[in-house]
Amino acid sequence: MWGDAVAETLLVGSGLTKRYGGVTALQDVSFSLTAGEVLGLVGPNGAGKTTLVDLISGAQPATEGLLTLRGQRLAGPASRRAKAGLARTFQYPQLALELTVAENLLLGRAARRHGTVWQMIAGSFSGAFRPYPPADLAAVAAIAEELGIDRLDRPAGDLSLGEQRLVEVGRALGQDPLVLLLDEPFAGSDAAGVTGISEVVRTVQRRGHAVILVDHNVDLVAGLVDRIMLLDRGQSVFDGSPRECLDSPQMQQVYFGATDPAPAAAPDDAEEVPHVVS
Amino acid sequence: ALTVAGCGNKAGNEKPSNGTASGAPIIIGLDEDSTGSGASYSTIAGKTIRLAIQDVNDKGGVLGRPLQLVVENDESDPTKVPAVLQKLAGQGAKALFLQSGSAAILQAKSTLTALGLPAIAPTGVTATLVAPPDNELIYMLANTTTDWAQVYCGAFKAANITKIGVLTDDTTTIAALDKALLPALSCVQIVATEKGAANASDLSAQVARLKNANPDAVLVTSVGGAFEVLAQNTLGSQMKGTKRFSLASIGNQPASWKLAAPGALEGLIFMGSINTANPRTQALVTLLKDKYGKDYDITAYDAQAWDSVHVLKLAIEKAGGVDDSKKLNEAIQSVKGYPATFGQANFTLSFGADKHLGADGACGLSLIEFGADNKPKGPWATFQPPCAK
Amino acid sequence: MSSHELRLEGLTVRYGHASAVEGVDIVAPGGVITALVGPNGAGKSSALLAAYGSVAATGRVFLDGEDVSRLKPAARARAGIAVVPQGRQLFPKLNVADNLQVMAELLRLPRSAVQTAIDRFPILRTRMKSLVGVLSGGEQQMLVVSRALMGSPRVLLLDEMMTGLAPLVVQELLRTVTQLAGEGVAVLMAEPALGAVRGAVDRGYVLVRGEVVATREDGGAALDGEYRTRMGVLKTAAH
Amino acid sequence: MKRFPGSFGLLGGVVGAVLILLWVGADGYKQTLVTTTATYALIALGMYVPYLMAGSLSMAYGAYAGIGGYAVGLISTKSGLPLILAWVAGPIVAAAVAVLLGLATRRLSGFFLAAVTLLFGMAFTAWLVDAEGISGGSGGLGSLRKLDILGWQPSHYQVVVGCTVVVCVIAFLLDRLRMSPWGVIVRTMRDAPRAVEAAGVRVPVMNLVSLAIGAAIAAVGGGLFTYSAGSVTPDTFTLNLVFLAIFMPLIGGAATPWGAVLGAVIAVELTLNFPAVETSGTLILALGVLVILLIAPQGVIGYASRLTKLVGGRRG
Amino acid sequence: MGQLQLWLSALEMGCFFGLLALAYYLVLVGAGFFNFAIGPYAMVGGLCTSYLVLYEDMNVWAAAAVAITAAAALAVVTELVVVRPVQRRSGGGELPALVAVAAVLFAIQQLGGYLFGYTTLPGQNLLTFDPVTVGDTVVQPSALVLLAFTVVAFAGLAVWIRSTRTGRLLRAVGDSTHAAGLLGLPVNRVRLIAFLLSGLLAGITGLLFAPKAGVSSLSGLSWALSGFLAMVVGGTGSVWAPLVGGLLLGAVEVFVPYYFGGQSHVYGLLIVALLFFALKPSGLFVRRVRA
Ligand SMILES: Nc1ncnc2c1ncn2[C@@H]1O[C@H](COP(=O)(O)OP(=O)(O)OP(=O)(O)O)[C@@H](O)[C@H]1O
Ligand SMILES: Nc1ncnc2c1ncn2[C@@H]1O[C@H](COP(=O)(O)OP(=O)(O)OP(=O)(O)O)[C@@H](O)[C@H]1O
Ligand SMILES: [Mg+2]
Ligand SMILES: [Mg+2]
Repeated sequence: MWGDAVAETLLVGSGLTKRYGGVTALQDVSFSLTAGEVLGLVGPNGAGKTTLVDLISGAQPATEGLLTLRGQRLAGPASRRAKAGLARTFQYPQLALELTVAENLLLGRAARRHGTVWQMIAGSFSGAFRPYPPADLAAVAAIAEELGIDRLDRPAGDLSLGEQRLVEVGRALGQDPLVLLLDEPFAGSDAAGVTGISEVVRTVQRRGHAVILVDHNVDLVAGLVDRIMLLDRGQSVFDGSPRECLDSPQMQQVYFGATDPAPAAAPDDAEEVPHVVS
Repeated sequence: ALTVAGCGNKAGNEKPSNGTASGAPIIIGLDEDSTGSGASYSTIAGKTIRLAIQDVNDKGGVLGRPLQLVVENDESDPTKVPAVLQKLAGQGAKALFLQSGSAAILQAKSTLTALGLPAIAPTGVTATLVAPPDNELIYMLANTTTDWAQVYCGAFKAANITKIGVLTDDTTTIAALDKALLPALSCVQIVATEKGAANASDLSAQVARLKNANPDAVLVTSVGGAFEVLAQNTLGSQMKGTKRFSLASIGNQPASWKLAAPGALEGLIFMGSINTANPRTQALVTLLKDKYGKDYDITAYDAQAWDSVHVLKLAIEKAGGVDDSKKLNEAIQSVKGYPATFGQANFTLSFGADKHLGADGACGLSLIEFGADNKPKGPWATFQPPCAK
Repeated sequence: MSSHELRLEGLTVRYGHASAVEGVDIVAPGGVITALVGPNGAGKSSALLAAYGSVAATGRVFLDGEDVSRLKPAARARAGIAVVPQGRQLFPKLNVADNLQVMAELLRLPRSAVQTAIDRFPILRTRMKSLVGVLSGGEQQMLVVSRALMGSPRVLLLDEMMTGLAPLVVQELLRTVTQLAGEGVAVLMAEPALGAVRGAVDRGYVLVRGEVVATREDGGAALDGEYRTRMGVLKTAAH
Repeated sequence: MKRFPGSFGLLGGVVGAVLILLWVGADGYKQTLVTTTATYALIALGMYVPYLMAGSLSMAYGAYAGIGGYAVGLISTKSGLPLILAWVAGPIVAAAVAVLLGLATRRLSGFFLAAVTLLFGMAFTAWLVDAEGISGGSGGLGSLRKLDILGWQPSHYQVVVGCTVVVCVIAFLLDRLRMSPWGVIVRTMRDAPRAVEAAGVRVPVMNLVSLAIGAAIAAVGGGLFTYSAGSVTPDTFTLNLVFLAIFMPLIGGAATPWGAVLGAVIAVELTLNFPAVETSGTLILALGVLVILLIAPQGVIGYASRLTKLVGGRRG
Repeated sequence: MGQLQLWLSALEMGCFFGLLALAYYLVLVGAGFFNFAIGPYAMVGGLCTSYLVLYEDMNVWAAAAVAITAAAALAVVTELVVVRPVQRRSGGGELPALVAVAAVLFAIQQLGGYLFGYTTLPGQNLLTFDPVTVGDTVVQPSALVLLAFTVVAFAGLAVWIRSTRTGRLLRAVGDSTHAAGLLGLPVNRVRLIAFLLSGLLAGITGLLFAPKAGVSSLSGLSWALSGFLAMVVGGTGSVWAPLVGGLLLGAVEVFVPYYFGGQSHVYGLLIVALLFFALKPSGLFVRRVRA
């Protein structure tokens, strides 16, 4: 509607808190994400980044806090939130190792068709009589192409860890999400993988959807995102543009180490890597 | 270690030979559970069936022809029964002995009808085995539960028992038996009925409930084996002084007496069928002792297996052969007044179109009491079933 | 101060029929940091694990000139080969201390070694009794690293050691590794892209589809440049 | 193969079925072997979706087969409805029971589920004995009517043929289901349930659906057995049968539903038709399973396809 | 109240279930694997002893030694000849090995029947002393011995698992066989120890429990199921979990029939299980980690 003029607010989280017994992993974190926005989430190890992704995606229930997606309250099990438009990757790949790469990619697509009980039941009949929906196969092929995944008929268990991460991203993309949550997708990726994943982020952004990107490769993150939120010990300590963030004292203090300046070759590296192979 | 333990329990399983009989053999099928859950009791009768057939063959066979046994094992698994019976029929069996768990025998009935072969369940105790549907071709020897009820009632009256508690196992065999027996015990009030798993390791809760109900006597109905002994052990220690009654199986399973705690069976009264005053029983005892040694304890299973073979022999002779199974079936139904090897001296078996249970009257039964050595010490002095004939 | 050396000769790793590493020769001398770079699936992890002995391989592995190819992983570990494997090769339902203790026992180290290893990262000390499976990804990686640095290794096999670690920690670790190398330890690190570690690397190999396609002795930047050109070339060649 | 998924298995299945039917001929014993095999195969196929695809081991299959059996028994003896309806009613009731049981155990997985469903199977048998009025009590139901489908009364041989057809059709459909997106979801649930949840499928609900499908198929098998054996009792489908059904897919090969069918054929062959008179069928089967698993841990089909790949690989 | 007898029964059953569950637990912790052949090992321990005493006139202790050795040997054979090769050949898949041990279960049961007969044999008492009388309840010697053994076995194994080198290795290997193998921990030896110990434990347990209700070749399956239930109820989070699970199950087996009537014991068990698992879907003790 008028979303063209004023970017629509997609995902809003307020007062998100997670405690495990005595450990507070996340403390009163709030954020908001507009359509077409990419939010970077950085912070030292154990800061609560994965926990935040878990709370948003519904992998774990929040101790306190509220989430809304397009103004609707976002709650309940992960599957319901996925149906509402969330997709995520896991910091450690969660693939079905005995299934082929193609089948793992297909999961993202397939789930869209089998979200409700009735679709599940209907799917069991249609699946028996008409196994392959051509549309899904085409979508999977396109995703594999975009990410540079080849030999789709290998069992996922035969892949190297870096390759598995890529498949994980492809699966999430297959869900065509409103909000894509990527938990350290660049960890262990080679240049081609970095290009592919960056491309994915851009694609989602182009569609007018949003991305939350968690990674320790700040240079890459800074090159891709519109905004960075810095988490430290479960709290949001900074939220602003990438440039501001990289220069901020908080960032220097909690992330790069107070004494060290930001790593030398930062920005040009971020630009450079994705272009190497393209 | 395992080889040291090599085994004596396979003895008696060898195939009967043709003996002195010549002629074309008459093939009889035996569906025996030799390795499954019914193996512990099925094999007792199976052994004696073989012995009886050997004996028949040694004495010239039937119509001059030897009886030849073909055996298959259904492991008391009802889903295997149809195939096993078909297989026996395929090997040329003209009549069958069903010596397996009662669920398996129940499952066999409709297959028998389909095959058209007559069959005897030598040691069957459940009336459902020979009740409709599909009962045209199946026979059983022992007394019905109705007869048992009569005997128990007489006993309860003689011993001044008005309230009993019942302890029962959870097998389908016993469920069927209880269904017929308990309502027929209208002479007493059943104050509690407790059930335990057939493979239970503990029955103290059930016994405690029985004790709370304060009955004059307890009747244990079970397929025997470990359950029965566990029940008697527990009753013996926790309800000392309460009279105990049981069905036939405890008497038929000498191996299980050893399971009982010292003196735990003392005073237990069971529905025996072996009466050493019966001259035919005496003859069988001699034969069995010759074969298996002095210490062999004869059981009703032995006698019933023996009689089954002889009833079948009679029927084949009457039918003049086995080629016409319908005729053979009718011949079985025409067996009347066969003097049985179990029961009292004048106890007989008769069959008919509507009488698939051989026993004539209650003379096949007698109440036997266990002694302090956990062995049957003899007829119970207080009451014995009247034997009219 | 002695300088150590790891040498792999004709190393080949096969999974079923597929070959992951095909007859590579790699030397990691002491005193410097040697890198093994290559795209995902090139066979870096396979080569490193084969050097440690935990995947079946043909070819020979020499530690300080001595053939250790016949030794089992435990024996190689005791001989001084330490590994930071890729992925979470931890025991999630054991606590932090026990995870280290298991390794200490494998290496026959005294109990104090566990304390030293825990002290390498302050976070680990505070989580000493936590089950490893509840730690964050980076915290787990710290544990893997400090487990590898237990005892006094002669050779360090570091498979994407910096994965999931924050820059602060990475800098700290690079300093440690450089220092160890300076003490004569042979360091072989596998990376799919040199990125942040580029400055620390002295020499290295480019591994593509299981084969070494280039060797550079003139520093990390040169190696990285070589790798990028190679990958660019490969990519265009494929088109 | 891509153009017509599942055709390879179907071809094998049909060829096998035809060979078996030719071998059987008019021999009553062999016919019974086939109906028994079909029963086992259907129960194993019933376990295929929830157990081998989704990884949830339910041990209540004796009960599901029993429901199918009692459907035949009850419709036959206590109603005038066409008997064929039993194969509609039985599977539906079995599926409904599976769903109810699944709801009660929805938070359970793996062996916890196995434990509870095991108890359910035992309770169901006890209930059949107790519910005299419905189930005919311990004696079960017998004297069943013969099928009469719009005036056509199939002969015993035709029933045997029908059994094999039903098994082949179900195995074929399951094979295609396995390869479909639906199958991908279900198979992913076993190793990566979190990924399935995150993709938008409610894992517990999907589990219920797969349990229901399995129960329905097993009920078809129970019905077939009851019809061809002519009676059903509370003890007809025992725990032993459930274990058999767990063995079968692994013997044949867990990678495809046809493995379950092949496993059933081998299991029946080993327990019933093995020429070792009077020995324990269970023992022979157990040893057979061990030998097969040691030689071919992927089952016979897995082994065969490895061999063909090897041979093909040499040639290629 | 006279309920002391019931509590005693519950305790005795509970100890038995708990010990079987502990045998499961050992293999589960050390090899990450449910070994259903635990029941048959226990059966061999009991049945072989009785057979040797009754039919071979052996001394009880000698017979017990033979039987326990046989049970332990069976456990070792299970690992060496069945589980390890099957797991290796199936690429570490869980299912084939599980099915293989189920087959082992049936094979041992049938072999037991073949060797020792299909009838139930009375259990043999290792120690014979006069039953102890407490009020109007009688405690059989066998129950006391079982109780004492339970205490010793659990306390011993708890210490062993928690604080010894091998115990720690055991936990590590069972937790992640892959990581253990990768690092070079002695996976095979540790697994063998786990199997051996569980076989010993099961053998002794079967032997000590047999006097209660006898033992037959088919006891294996039902014991395997009882131990499995106890294990599942307890959970896997602690060495004591099997004991707690066993005691709970023992109490249920005794008190459900007592309060709800012996007619309904199967239903009672099912309902209790449903309620219990609705509250504790992973048993009582769990070690929760992130997936
Ligand atoms: N267990 C396995 N079975 C079969 N193939 C495997 C297995 N592990 C790895 N491979 C294959 O071997 C090749 C090399 O894998 P490896 O893990 O050594 O790569 P890598 O260079 O470490 O990649 P990455 O950067 O992604 O970690 C890859 O093609 C991979 O698909
Ligand atoms: N189940 C749990 N029990 C106790 N503590 C937990 C649990 N889960 C997470 N934590 C703690 O919460 C904190 C936040 O963890 P989280 O995984 O969110 O960190 P992160 O920011 O993703 O770190 P990394 O960059 O290392 O992945 C960590 O210190 C972790 O140990
Ligand atoms: Mg994280
Ligand atoms: Mg790698």
